[in-house]
Amino acid sequence: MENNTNRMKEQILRTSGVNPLKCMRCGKCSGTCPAYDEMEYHPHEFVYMVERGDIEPLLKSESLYKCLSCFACVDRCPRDVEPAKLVEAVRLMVIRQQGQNHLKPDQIPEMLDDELPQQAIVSALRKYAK
Amino acid sequence: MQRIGVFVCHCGTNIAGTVDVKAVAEALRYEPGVVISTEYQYMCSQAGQDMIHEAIRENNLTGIVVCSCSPRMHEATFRKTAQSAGLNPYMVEIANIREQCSWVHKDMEIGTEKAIILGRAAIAKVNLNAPLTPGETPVTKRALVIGGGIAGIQTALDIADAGFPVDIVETKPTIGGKMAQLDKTFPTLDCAACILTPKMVEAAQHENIRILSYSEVQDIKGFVGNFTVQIKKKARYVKEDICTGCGLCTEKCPQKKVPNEFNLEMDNRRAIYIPFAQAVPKVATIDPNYCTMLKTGKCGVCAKVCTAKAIDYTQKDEIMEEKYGAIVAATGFNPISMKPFDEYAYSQSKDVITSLEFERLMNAAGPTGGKLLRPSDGKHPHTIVFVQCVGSRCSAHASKGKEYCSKICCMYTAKHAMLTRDKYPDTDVYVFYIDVRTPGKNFDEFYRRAVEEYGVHYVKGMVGKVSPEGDKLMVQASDLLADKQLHIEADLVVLAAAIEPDMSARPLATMLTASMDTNDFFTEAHPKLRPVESPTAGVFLSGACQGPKDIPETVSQAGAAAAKVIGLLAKDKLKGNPCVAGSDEWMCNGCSSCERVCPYGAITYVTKEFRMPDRTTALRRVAQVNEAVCQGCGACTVACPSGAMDLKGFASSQIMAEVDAICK
Amino acid sequence: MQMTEFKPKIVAFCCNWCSYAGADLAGNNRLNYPAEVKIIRVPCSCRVNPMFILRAFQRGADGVILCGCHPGDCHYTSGNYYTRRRMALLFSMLNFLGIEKERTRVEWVSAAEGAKFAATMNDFVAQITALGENKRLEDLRCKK
Amino acid sequence: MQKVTREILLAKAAELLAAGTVNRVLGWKAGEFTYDVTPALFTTAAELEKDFVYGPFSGANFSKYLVKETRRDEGKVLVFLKPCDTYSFNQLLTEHRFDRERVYAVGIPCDGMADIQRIKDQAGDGVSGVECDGDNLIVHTLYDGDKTLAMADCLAERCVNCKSKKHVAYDELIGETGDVIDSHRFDEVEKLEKMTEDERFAFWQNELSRCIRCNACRDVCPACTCEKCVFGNPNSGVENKAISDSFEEKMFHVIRAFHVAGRCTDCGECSRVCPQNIPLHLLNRKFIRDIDNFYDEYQAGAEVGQRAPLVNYKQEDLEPSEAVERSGNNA
Repeated sequence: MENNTNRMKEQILRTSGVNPLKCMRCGKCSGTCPAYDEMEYHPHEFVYMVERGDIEPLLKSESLYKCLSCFACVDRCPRDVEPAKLVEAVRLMVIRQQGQNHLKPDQIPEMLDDELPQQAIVSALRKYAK
Repeated sequence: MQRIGVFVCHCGTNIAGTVDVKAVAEALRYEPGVVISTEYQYMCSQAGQDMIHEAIRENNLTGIVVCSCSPRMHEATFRKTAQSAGLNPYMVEIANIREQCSWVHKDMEIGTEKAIILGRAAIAKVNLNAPLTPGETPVTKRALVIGGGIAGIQTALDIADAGFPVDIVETKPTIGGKMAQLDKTFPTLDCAACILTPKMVEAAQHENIRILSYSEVQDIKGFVGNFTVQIKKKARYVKEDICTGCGLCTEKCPQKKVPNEFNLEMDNRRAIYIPFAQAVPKVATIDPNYCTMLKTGKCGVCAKVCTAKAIDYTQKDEIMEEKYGAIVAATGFNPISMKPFDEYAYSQSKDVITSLEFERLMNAAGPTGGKLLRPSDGKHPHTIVFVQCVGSRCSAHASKGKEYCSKICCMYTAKHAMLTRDKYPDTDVYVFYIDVRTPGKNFDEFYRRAVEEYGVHYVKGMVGKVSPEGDKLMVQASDLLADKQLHIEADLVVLAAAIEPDMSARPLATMLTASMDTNDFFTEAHPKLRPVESPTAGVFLSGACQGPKDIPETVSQAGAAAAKVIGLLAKDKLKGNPCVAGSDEWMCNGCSSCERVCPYGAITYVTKEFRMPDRTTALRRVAQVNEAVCQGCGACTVACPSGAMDLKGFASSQIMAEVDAICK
Repeated sequence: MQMTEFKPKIVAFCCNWCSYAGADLAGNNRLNYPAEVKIIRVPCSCRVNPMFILRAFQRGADGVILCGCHPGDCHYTSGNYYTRRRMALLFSMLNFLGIEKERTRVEWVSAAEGAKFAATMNDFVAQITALGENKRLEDLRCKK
Repeated sequence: MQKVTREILLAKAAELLAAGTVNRVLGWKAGEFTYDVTPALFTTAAELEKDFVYGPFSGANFSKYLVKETRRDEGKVLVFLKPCDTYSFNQLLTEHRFDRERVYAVGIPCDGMADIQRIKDQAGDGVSGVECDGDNLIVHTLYDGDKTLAMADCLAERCVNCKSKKHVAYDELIGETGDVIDSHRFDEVEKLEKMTEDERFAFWQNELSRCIRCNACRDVCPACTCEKCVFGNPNSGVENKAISDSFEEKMFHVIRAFHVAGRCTDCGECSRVCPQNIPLHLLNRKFIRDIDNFYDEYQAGAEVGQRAPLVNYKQEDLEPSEAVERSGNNA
């Protein structure tokens, strides 16, 4: 079990290229995040939880899909930690564990609604249509 | 032939553990020139030194070799011992058998063998040593302080009080620096002007201090005790000695639209101006970029109204050359530019300000007369958000900001928050912090008072975004302890901008050949033991040019720098390093190769008459070394093709003797 | 038959301000390196005359290494820049005469790089040991 | 192009002596054989008329003589300088080795000088005289009668690979000055570089082992003007006046080449005078080529006051560890 957690952490760190130890826990990422209220785990918590190896709850959390990948946290982080890349890496891990069940591009139009921000569509394509 | 004594140290077991010291002493006894060879537990102890002392006396030794720890450790000790026994201190050589032998080798046999070889090399060198006497250079008993802020003023006052003349060079029209712009000072909340301006006046009136305001250092030559400095006195178009500082011209000048840098451009001044009421020297200065008379030749109002006839439009920059024995860098700091921090809307809204701008808004002499009013509409702000660490503590890889903690922001932000709540209890004050760092006497108590007595809302978290909406500023921030994102409608946002060394510091460091770190702070000679000295002899550091500092620290460092300067200036002569280059005139070609590689300009040429081997006389150009300037690097000795140039203490013959001994 | 193990003679010139202090630091940290290395202290790497290096080879050295402050950090501001040019040209010339280029080396070692000093010396000694005895720049009269 | 002849030079020397511009002349004088021409000092027109020679063997570079000559007397000395000599002349001025005010330099064009060894190789032994006839040399031999050789086949190596026909210093010019030549002078160096370490070692072992330490290379070299040479100085620690070990051949030649590195103008005098025909100029050319490769292209003596590459540096200079590779030496 311990090994599995470590392995997942390693994989996330490797795919994201992020070093969570650089974080000084200022919370600017969460202060900056436009999707903060939608999220169960906020950007700074993502960083902290990955650092601690607390990956399981993140994998199960809806927060993964609330992140817009707007990269505001990456841009503003004073320590160059890049939280959004971590979120992305956790997301990728989920997708990989799911196998080949992701959306096809032609499934997307019917799911769209007018309220949906443009940016979300673009990042959704990036997220789901690999 | 030398009479050499060899002294092998056990250093407890540090050496004796891996090196058979008795065998070393025995082996070295039969080296050429050696008359006595012995070992002892601790050569550097009093008993050990006494032993060396006695041995020198009894055996009429002309040189000694101590096989012990690194010469960087105890060379000075053993030189003193030798001197006390009447031996020239430069007849001592150290064989480093600890750091470079016993500590890096494990095998006794190998260690012993190497120790013997190292000892042999040192003996070979001593055989060729010659007594050396350090040259002496006189000290110019006068100091230059570069920068007229609190650091420079305090250093100058302390040096002047000790009886040495001091010049302060300040690039602005007045001394006072950043402290003159502050309102109150933490943690006692006394007014900055009330404690600073008396010092400025004291400096101005001190018989040993000369203030060169509106001046810049242009060039520095020379070395410790003997610097020659070129100072440019910029034309202020006002005769400094005649102007009474009445200020009439500054009221009558028709050019009213000059951004006032003293108030951080939050209001305007005239083209002729005195930065602030307590300026020292209290003399008007014409800003040539805005003066209509200087630009177009038409106006002359100030000259007309000046009863003292102090205005002189024809003034030119003046270069003066002065000599000093010591130089103190006190160039201070500036807040970094907030322009790259777009998320805080600094460039979009006038109501997002830096802490220094906030100081001016709170200051009775500031643009609002001390009333806290918003720069945009002059209204009283009801909700104020302070953001700490803006641009401080950033990653080296981040696109903006500084890596270090600016140190002073936590305290001044607490001060601002407290003062705001004190003056305007109806204001809501939020402080967003990453950590509150308050190590300092009465500092944490001060911060706690802000929270507990003044009701400042301290929020652990960071502001992510500030967006102007109507006349409000929408602040979006995290509250990490509540695990919430906050949205605050603020009237004013104050950014605690990181501080950086003044721009003038790097060119100054180049002129001084002083070293700097990657952030352009001056490097100290030793971070713990020599914190106010630069590695360049005769150059001292005072205040924030060495690193971020608050006022109490700056003042104590200023005093420390002054003490070091006084210690230097109190000497009549400086003893130099006797291991300097020397040229054999008979062999010198006068080719200038040595001169070209000398980093100190220590080599000059004279043309002298020589009686040549063929009995003719000839005029020859030959090199001469200024021993006071030479630092003994030896670059010239290799550049010299004829071998005329050699280095005392590290002569070619000595080094080759060591090579031979090692390779034997 | 057992051959006696080849023990190279290595002369290391170290500048007083950086590399000699770096060697001291290696000692302080008890970082081992071969005893074949013998250090000669010079004020600055620019004090090292090519003649000293040839002299060492003449007297039987198998390798000569010169250590100084990193370029830009010279205590005398520019000494090691001259060293760099002199040694670049000298080493190229020695190699032009057919002397093995591995026998000479320049390393920049700061006062803080005790570990680098020890590692450099370990590496250099290994390199010279592999190369074998200096035959091409020897003076037979100086051999025992 | 005007051909320089003995008569033209004699006339010029006589004119300058008569006018009092100079009071002595550095020139060439015949030795025992026609091909062994030696430098000499002349003070009168009569002396000149008697002994002055100029021909295919007047190759000596007089620049170095000026160091001692300008110290001797108040008056000016006349010196004839071929293009390659003018580089040495400038280099010595850069190093403050003589007083320019005491020299009157006349630049003379040069089509190259002959190498007696090459003549002997073609004409056989017993060469008793050589005469110039247009583009040919008439070689008198003791055993074989006269032979005619093309001058082009008898040129000294340094003239075959002449780097410049341009005079970089003179007070007066006879004829016209030429241009800097894009020569092939580094070909031989390159060939050596391409050899293996072992081959190079064998090559130099063979060459340098012939050295008899006559010091002619040093004594003729216009860069070797030291008041006292380190090899002749008992206090230098490297004194050696005769070679007794193969090491010392290398020591002497490496140090000598190093001492003149960046100062050597590649005049080729060292190889010209070597009685053992050791190609010493290749050592100097190697340094020149490395300097050009490692740093900026540099021609010593091109201008007075240049900063020589070894008393100069750039922060981005190459590391000694990269030197061998960059120099083109094969490992």
